[in-house]
This record gives sequence, structure tokens and C-alpha cells, in this order.
Amino acid sequence: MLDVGSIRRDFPILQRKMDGKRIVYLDSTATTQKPESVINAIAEFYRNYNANVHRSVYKLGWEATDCYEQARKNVADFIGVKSEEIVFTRNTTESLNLLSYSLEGKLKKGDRILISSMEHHSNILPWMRLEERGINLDYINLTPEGFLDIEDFKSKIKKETKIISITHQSNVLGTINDIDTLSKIAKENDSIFIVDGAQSIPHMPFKMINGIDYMAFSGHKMLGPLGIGVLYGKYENLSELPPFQRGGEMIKEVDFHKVEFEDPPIKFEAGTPNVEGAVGLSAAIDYLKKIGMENVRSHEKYLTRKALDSLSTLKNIQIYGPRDTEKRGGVISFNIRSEAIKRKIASGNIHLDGLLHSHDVASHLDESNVFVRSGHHCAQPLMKYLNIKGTARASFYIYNDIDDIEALVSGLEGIDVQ
Amino acid sequence: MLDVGSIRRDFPILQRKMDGKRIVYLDSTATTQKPESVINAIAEFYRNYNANVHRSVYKLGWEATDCYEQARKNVADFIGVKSEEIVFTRNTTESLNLLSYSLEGKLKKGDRILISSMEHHSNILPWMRLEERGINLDYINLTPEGFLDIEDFKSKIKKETKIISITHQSNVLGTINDIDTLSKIAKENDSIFIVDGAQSIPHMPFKMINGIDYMAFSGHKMLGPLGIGVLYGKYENLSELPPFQRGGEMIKEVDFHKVEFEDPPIKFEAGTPNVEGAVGLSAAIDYLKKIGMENVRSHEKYLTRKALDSLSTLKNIQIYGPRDTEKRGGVISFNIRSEAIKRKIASGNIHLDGLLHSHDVASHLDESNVFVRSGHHCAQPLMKYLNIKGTARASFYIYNDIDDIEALVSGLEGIDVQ
Amino acid sequence: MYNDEIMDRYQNPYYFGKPERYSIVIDEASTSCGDKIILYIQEENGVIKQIKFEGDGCIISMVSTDLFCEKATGRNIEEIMRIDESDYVKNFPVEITPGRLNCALLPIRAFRRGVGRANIPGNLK
Amino acid sequence: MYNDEIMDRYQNPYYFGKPERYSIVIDEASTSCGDKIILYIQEENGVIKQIKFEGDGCIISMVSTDLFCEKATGRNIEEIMRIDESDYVKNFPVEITPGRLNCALLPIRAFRRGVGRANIPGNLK
Ligand SMILES: Cc1ncc(COP(=O)(O)O)c(C=O)c1O
Ligand SMILES: Cc1ncc(COP(=O)(O)O)c(C=O)c1O
Repeated sequence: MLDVGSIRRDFPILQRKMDGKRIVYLDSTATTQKPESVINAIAEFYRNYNANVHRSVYKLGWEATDCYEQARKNVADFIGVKSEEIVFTRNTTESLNLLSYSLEGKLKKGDRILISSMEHHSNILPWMRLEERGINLDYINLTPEGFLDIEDFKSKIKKETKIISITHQSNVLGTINDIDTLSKIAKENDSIFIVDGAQSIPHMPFKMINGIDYMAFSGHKMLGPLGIGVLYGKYENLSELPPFQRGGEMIKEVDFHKVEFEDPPIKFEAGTPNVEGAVGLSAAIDYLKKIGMENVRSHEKYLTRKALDSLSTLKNIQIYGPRDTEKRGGVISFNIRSEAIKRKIASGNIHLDGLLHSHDVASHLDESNVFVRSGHHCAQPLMKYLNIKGTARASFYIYNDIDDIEALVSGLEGIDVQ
Repeated sequence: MLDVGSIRRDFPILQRKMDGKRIVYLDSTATTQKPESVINAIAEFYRNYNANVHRSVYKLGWEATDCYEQARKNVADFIGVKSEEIVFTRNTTESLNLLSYSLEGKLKKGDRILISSMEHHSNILPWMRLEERGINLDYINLTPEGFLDIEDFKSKIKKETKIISITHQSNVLGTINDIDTLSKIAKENDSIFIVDGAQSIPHMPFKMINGIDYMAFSGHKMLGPLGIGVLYGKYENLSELPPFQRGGEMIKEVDFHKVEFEDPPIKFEAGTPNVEGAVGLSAAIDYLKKIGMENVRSHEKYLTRKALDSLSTLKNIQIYGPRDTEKRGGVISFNIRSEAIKRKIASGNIHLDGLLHSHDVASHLDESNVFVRSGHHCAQPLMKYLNIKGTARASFYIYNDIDDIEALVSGLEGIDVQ
Repeated sequence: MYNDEIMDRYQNPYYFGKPERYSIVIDEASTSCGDKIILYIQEENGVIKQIKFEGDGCIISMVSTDLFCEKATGRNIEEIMRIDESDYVKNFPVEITPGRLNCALLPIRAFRRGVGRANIPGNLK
Repeated sequence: MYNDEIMDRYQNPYYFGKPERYSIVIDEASTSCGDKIILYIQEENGVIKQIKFEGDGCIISMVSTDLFCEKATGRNIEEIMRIDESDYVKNFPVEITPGRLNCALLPIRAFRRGVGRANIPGNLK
């Protein structure tokens, strides 16, 4: 069991009172709060070691370079890969855009890209961009419980399917996809297999497996600062992949009309990098390692079980996603059905679903400092697939505890659902 | 006159001693140090307001959004433009890559892009990338003193010249280009006129002029944090420019095979933005405004005059760039000629120039904690143009003073140049 | 959860529906939260003779649209274009937190965009 | 600025020049600081019979290359491939600060890359 009381004391923002009451932060899927140790690591970097990295001859310069490269090593160790396989980006979104742009040259008209119906816009739009180039985008269907439909997955893999990109954990349904199995199926077809790890790396133990070609995740979703993300790529992949952005730092030699690029990972890091972000992410990883990723995962399983059980007692709730906590993470999407909300009017082109709008639910919870996200969660295709306009979403991390779930449930009880 | 003593006390890193001696930081062109107020702004953001921005219904979420949008407004005011014209990026390099990718669709085979021979790799390589698409890249020559050759500029503008992208201030020669005149010439040809402001915005008063279509600069070069950069674009330009990266936040509506993008600037900010970076940059701007950009500029002029005068007394020095401090900024590139360095050997394919290698100069200065940059400064075409391999480079900012110049000069005197 | 005035107006909007006659249709407001409104306006010499709406969305945006129609009826288009957003929000029958501003301002912004696009008064159908 | 041993070696390198006979040429080291070296190696049965270099660069990289050639002469290629970088730097006649590591390691890295590419011992010219 995690000592949540002591963890909370490490997070300054959780000491904050609003209208005299504590805040109940249930939106870690969007971004996590930061422990003092991460905030301090950032401040200490600027107080002592700040300089531009790479190619500095002077002491401060190589101290800064050392901070940056140690951070890279820490990230690499955390997921069980080599330092040279870690590219620092801004966020998951940039990591996936890098792949979309840099892999573009490998694709020809008629090739196909396969993603799932539960992807975040960041793992949809970079691929949809390629439809303008004559590439086709396919979506894997889901089972009624919210799992990937493996038969549908297999049937949608064609020999033209050059890229398969799938989220490890859904940011809406909580579903954890079986990446091991999926990667094997992808590799039988020689497809490039990409994993969106934005919601898995922060929440569960993970070691890289051979079937994954590339993986993307964000620092800010795992206690680290905003503005730093990661792209993992197998070294042999990164070696042959052309660079994305171009500019300072990432070259060996530039002539007026010719350039020779650096080796990975530097080849993909154009311009002055976000050293501060890397240092902050590294401090976040240290914090998570101290807690232990096994413990992070079991704490979240425990909270998710409790939350599912308590929420299910509400009579007018509709919960989305799998119920088995072994196969899902700590993010719960739901809607509230309401008689009060039934409008007396209706009309041909309006679809009235009898659900309280998720923004109204979130506003109501906000009144008691319970902070949940609402809307489409950057997953509009999934919303269309589920035939809803949005959901309210509560998500958990190491600083959440039973009292937060109680606050959520009693906040929802307060909604007058006559 | 700036009160440098009191300014220095605002910068924690400048209190640091190495081997018992103070540090003489002369590399602000690469990146600047950060005042306590910027470090605090970052920490306070995480301690009080951190949440994901946009579309949050709950209090913390809109407080974070407010921090982000206030920062955008502060940046916009600083350069005299509208908030909606400010796109946050990682750095100057990303701002210019965004333009390269997003303007690509406007260009056809045979079109030309015109840059200068004094550009940083970040304003060369994004354009050189387009040579693979049949676009031609031209370079404006320099005068012997290191100014842009205006006649050459005019002669290289063809009707196919769709884009002209020029640095406001050279990061090697210090040359300040007359953007007003250049923009008028560019506009007579209806070319898109882009300015690399990485070295000007931090160092001089500036208000946007009508002839500039886009302008790029970096937070970390103006006392702000690493990981945040700016792209200014006229609103009507940004409106019609297609987005670069795609993902969360930047859409109005996504369907399975169709997307409608948000309005600028959000359209260009895919994924969770670096709110912390924006907040830190805003604090840096507040600090600079308090000092006054006129004062920043005149302090640098004063230091540059002193440095040019003192360095010129060294018998074996070679200084590059203009001598008139009205037309140059506070960055001085130089080499040391040395008899001692003349190698007894020479051979057909080796060009021995009798110059001490800039790394050796920088290493020597490093021994007395004088930190200068050495090498090609991400401007290899300029090095080739000047027919040298690199330079040592000292650059100044508000925390530098005469004592730093003295340390530089006496460090160089220590080089045994018999 | 909201007060009676709001809930009542949400359930029984006065201006909901598609009128028989209208000279401008504004179908702009596909916002990121999935809310939709369609405004039907009967305009004569720059004056809004009648305005009704159809749509679906959160309580705030639906009530706001109904209130907006009430306010707009019989007024000049130009006048409505100049409505001050913060005044509008201040007079709303329930407190609008900053996180809900977009919801409350939905009809005003849709109106502005739509009228801008329709290029009133030259370009009426 | 550097000690006499270094400066002397820089001005009068023992292994500088292009030999008449060589079986491997390594022209790899176009590093980002503009330093260049070409290694000429006369190899027999995996042993470096002779090695000389041409090039231009900073004092550290040039002296290091000359020292490297001294070390490599008469030794097995395999043995040289396995040289430990930190040992090499530790034994350098002047202190190598981390900022100059790349300069000092230039010949070793060039050698490794070049030999790797030449695919010794199968692929000799
Ligand atoms: C003139 C100029 N342009 C562009 C850049 C690139 O800036 P950044 O590395 O912050 O992208 C620099 C700084 O290195 C510069 O001096
Ligand atoms: C599954 C998933 N993928 C991608 C993203 C995008 O992450 P970011 O906004 O940090 O780029 C998110 C988070 O919003 C996510 O939950």
C-alpha cells in the first residue's frame, strides 16, 4: 500500500485550499501534478548548471551536457533500452508527428496505416495527414466491453499495411491493450509497429519488447515538467530514418547545398534542446522508481476497483470501458442520465440522448473542488463510435486515495436527478 | 547605465564559484542565464496553477489557461502585435521548421528561396530541405566588413523568389541587418519575408513592422527557460497557413477521415503545450521591461566598444564583423594567429592557416573560468565563406560588465604567442 | 444543480424551433465540445424581426442561446454585433465561471461569424 | 598554453605524412568542429605494420592522433579496436577536460568506424 498521506506532502499544489477546502485532483490523465523534487531539480539546474549543451569546451557547458545526457540515460534505463534510442521531443504528439513526417518517404500511394477506434487525436491526425498523399487509414473496431477486437484487427491487416500504431492504454476507456500479442501479429506482416505509451509508461511497470519499433510518451503525464516528451526508436530504425526538424546541433557538416546529419538521437533534436525538461523528467523518474512502478500500478488498481464499485451504486450513471481492473487502468469515463434534463422539445436534426452534458457534470463537481475532465478527451472518433458527445472522466495517480473517490461520488449524488 | 552589480545578484548561477573563482559567462548568444524571478515563476506555476490548459471546466484548469494566455499577451505586447499572432513553439528552430513544412504546399518546382551567407543552420537547413523538392536556395553575399551586400541582394531576387528569410542579427559577426529596408525590397517582389529574430529580440527595442510576414525567436536567449520559442505571423497569414504538427488541442472537429482545424494560433500548437515555458518567458519579459530594452541595447553597445578597443590591442588577434557599434550587437568572433602554432609539416590536401584552433583558445580561457564558445557556431556556410574553420566567440548581456572584458583580454594575453 | 430559472428555460426554451420564414441561417457553432446551434433569422432593413434556434448542447449554451434570441428580437443587427461579451456574461442568470465562458458566449460568437460571412446587409437571400 | 611535450609533438609529429605503401585508408573524421584526419595503415595478417596520418585540427586532436599512431604500430588491429577510451584519456600527457573528450578520442573513433567499414580482414584492397 502506498502511503498517500506522505506522498501528498511532496506535492505543493495539493496543499492549496480553494474557498477554504482542499482540492480533489482527478485529472492526471490530462496532466499530473509535480512533486517538490521535480520543481527543485528544475530550479537547481538553472541555479547551477545552465548553459547550451553539446560542443561546449568550457566547464559549465559540459556540466549542462552531462545533466542532459544523464537524464537521457535515466529515461532509457527506465524502459530498458539504450541511451542512443531515446529522442527528446516536446510531447507524445510531437513524437508521433516526427514519425508521420519521417516515415512519409517510405510510403507509397495505396499503402495503408492501421490504428484503433480508441486512439487519441495525437495518434490519429498525424496519420490522417497522409491520406492527402493517397495513403489509407483503417480503424480497428472495439468489442462491446471496450477491448480491441482482435479478429477485426487481424482482418484489417493487409499486405499494404505498412504501419500499425496503437495506444497502450486508452485515455477514455482505460483499456490496456495487449501490446505483446499485437506486436507479434504486426510483425508477422512486417508492419512497422508503433505504440502510444502516453498513458501506460506513467502508470505501470514496463520493459521494452522486441516487437515495438517506436514508442512515444510525455513527461508531463508522469510527474515531469511540461514541454518534454520522448520518442523511443530501435537504433537500427533511427539510423535509417531521415530527420524531421532541421537546424542547429543535429548535423555533422553543412555546405551551401549539402548536409550530413549527426547520428541518432541527436539527428532528431534540432535546435537548442529543452535540457531543463529532460532534467525534470529524470527527477520524476527517480521519484517514481523510489515508489516502485509495481506499487503505482497496484494502488491504481485498488482505487479503480473502489471507484467502479461506488459509482455503480449511483442509479443514473453510465460507465464506459472494461470492468476487470487487471485489464484496465485508473481512468473512468461516465455520463449521468437525467430525467430533469429531458428537454420538452426535439427536432429532426437533433439527437437528444437524455444524458446530462459532461460540462454540466464537471461544473457541478467543480463547485466542491472535485476536478474532473469533460468533453471528448481528444478522442472524437471514439465518441462517434460510442454514439455520445462526450463523457466526464475521473483519473487517478499516486496522490489520490479513497477520500478522493468519496468526494467524487458524493459530488455526483448532489446532482438532482429526480 | 545599468547597475550590473545589482543585476548580477538576481542571477543565482553568477554567484557560483569554480575553483574558488567567479565565473565569467560570455556565451549569452548560445543561451542566457536566468534571473531568480524566472526560476520562481516556473516553480510558482507548478506549486499553484498546474493543470492542462484549454477546455477545462474546473477552476485549476482555467487558472492554468489564464497563465498561458496572459503569457501569450505579454509576448505579443512586447513586440507590438496581437495575441492571436503569437504561436508558441520549442525554439527558433522549430518556428522556422514550421514555416518550411507549412509553406511547402505553396511552392512549386523552380521556385526560389533567398537567404544570406550569414545565417544560422536553423535558418538554412529547413530551406535546404526543400531543395529535394526542386526548390532552389540562393545565398546573399556579404561585404568585406560583414554587412549584407544590398546590390547582391537585389540582383538575387527573381520573380521565382517566393520566400526571403534573413537573420536580424548575426550570431557570429554581430551584424545588425536593416530589416526595414530589406522588407521593403522583399515586398516589392511580393516575396514572403521572414525574419530570424533569435539574436535581435533579446537585445534591442523592437516593434513589429508591416513588411515582416513571420518572425521567429527563442525564450532561452532572452532570460527565459529552455523549451519555449515563438513564431509571430500576421493573422491573415496564419489563417491561411496549413498546420504543421497535428494532434490534441488544435482541432474544432475530428471525424474518422476528416478534420476541421482550430483558428490560429491554437491551430499550430498540437498536443499539450509548454505552459511552464510560456510563463517563464513572460517573467523574463517582465524583467527585461523593468530594465528597459533601450538600456539593454546601450549597455551592450558600450561593452562592445570597450571589448573591440581592448581586443584590438592584442597583436595577434583577428576580429570578424563590423566595427561600428551602431550597426552591430554584442557578439565578437575572433581568432588568434600564432607562430607557435605553425606546424613544421604541411601537405597537399591540408590548409594550414596559422590560426590557433578556436577550441584551444576556449580551453585556455576556460582555465581561468572565462566561458566563450568556439567552433563554427552553427554557421558552417559562413565559415566556408570566410575561409576559416571556426572562431572563438565572446558575447554580452545585461549581467556582463567591464570586469568580464578585462578577464577575457587578460586570459588571451596569457596565450603564449611568442 | 442550476437554479430553477435556468433549468426551466433549458427544458422549455421560448425561441426553439425552425420558423416558416427566415432570411439568414447561421449554422456555425460546431465547437470542440460537440455543441451545435442553428440560428434562423428573419431580417428586414437591418432589423431582426424574428430569430429562433435549433440545437443541442450543455445547459449553459442552450439557455444562453435562448436568452440571446430574446435579446436580439426587434433589435438592429449592428447593435447585436456590438454586444459586450463581459456585460453579457455579467447579466447571465447564473454565475459563469471562466471554464464555461465558451459555453455562454456560443450564440454571440456564432452570430458574429455567421453575419460576417453572410455579409449583411448586401448579401441576403 | 599547453606543456612543451604537447606543443613539440604538435609542431613535429612523428607519424605525419602519407606512406608509399598502405592497405587501408580511413578518411572518416569530418567532425562538427571541422577537424579532419586521414589514417594510412599498412596491415599484414591483422597486424598494423605501419600507420601514418595527415590532417589538421586542434592541438589536442593532432597530438592525440600522433600518439595513437605510436601506440598502434606493430599491434594487432583487434587489440587496438578494444582500447578503453577512459584509459586512453587518463594516460594523455595533458589533462583532458570533458569538453575536449571528442578531440582526444578523434583517432580512436575514426579508427573504429573505418575498420568497421573496411570489414577487416576480409575486405582489404
Ligand atoms: C541567429 C540564430 N538563429 C537561430 C538560432 C537557433 O535558436 P534555437 O537553438 O533556440 O532554436 C540561433 C541560436 O542558436 C541563432 O543565433
Ligand atoms: C493516449 C494518449 N496519447 C497521446 C496524448 C497526447 O499527449 P501530449 O498532449 O502530451 O502530446 C495523450 C494525452 O493527452 C493521451 O492520453
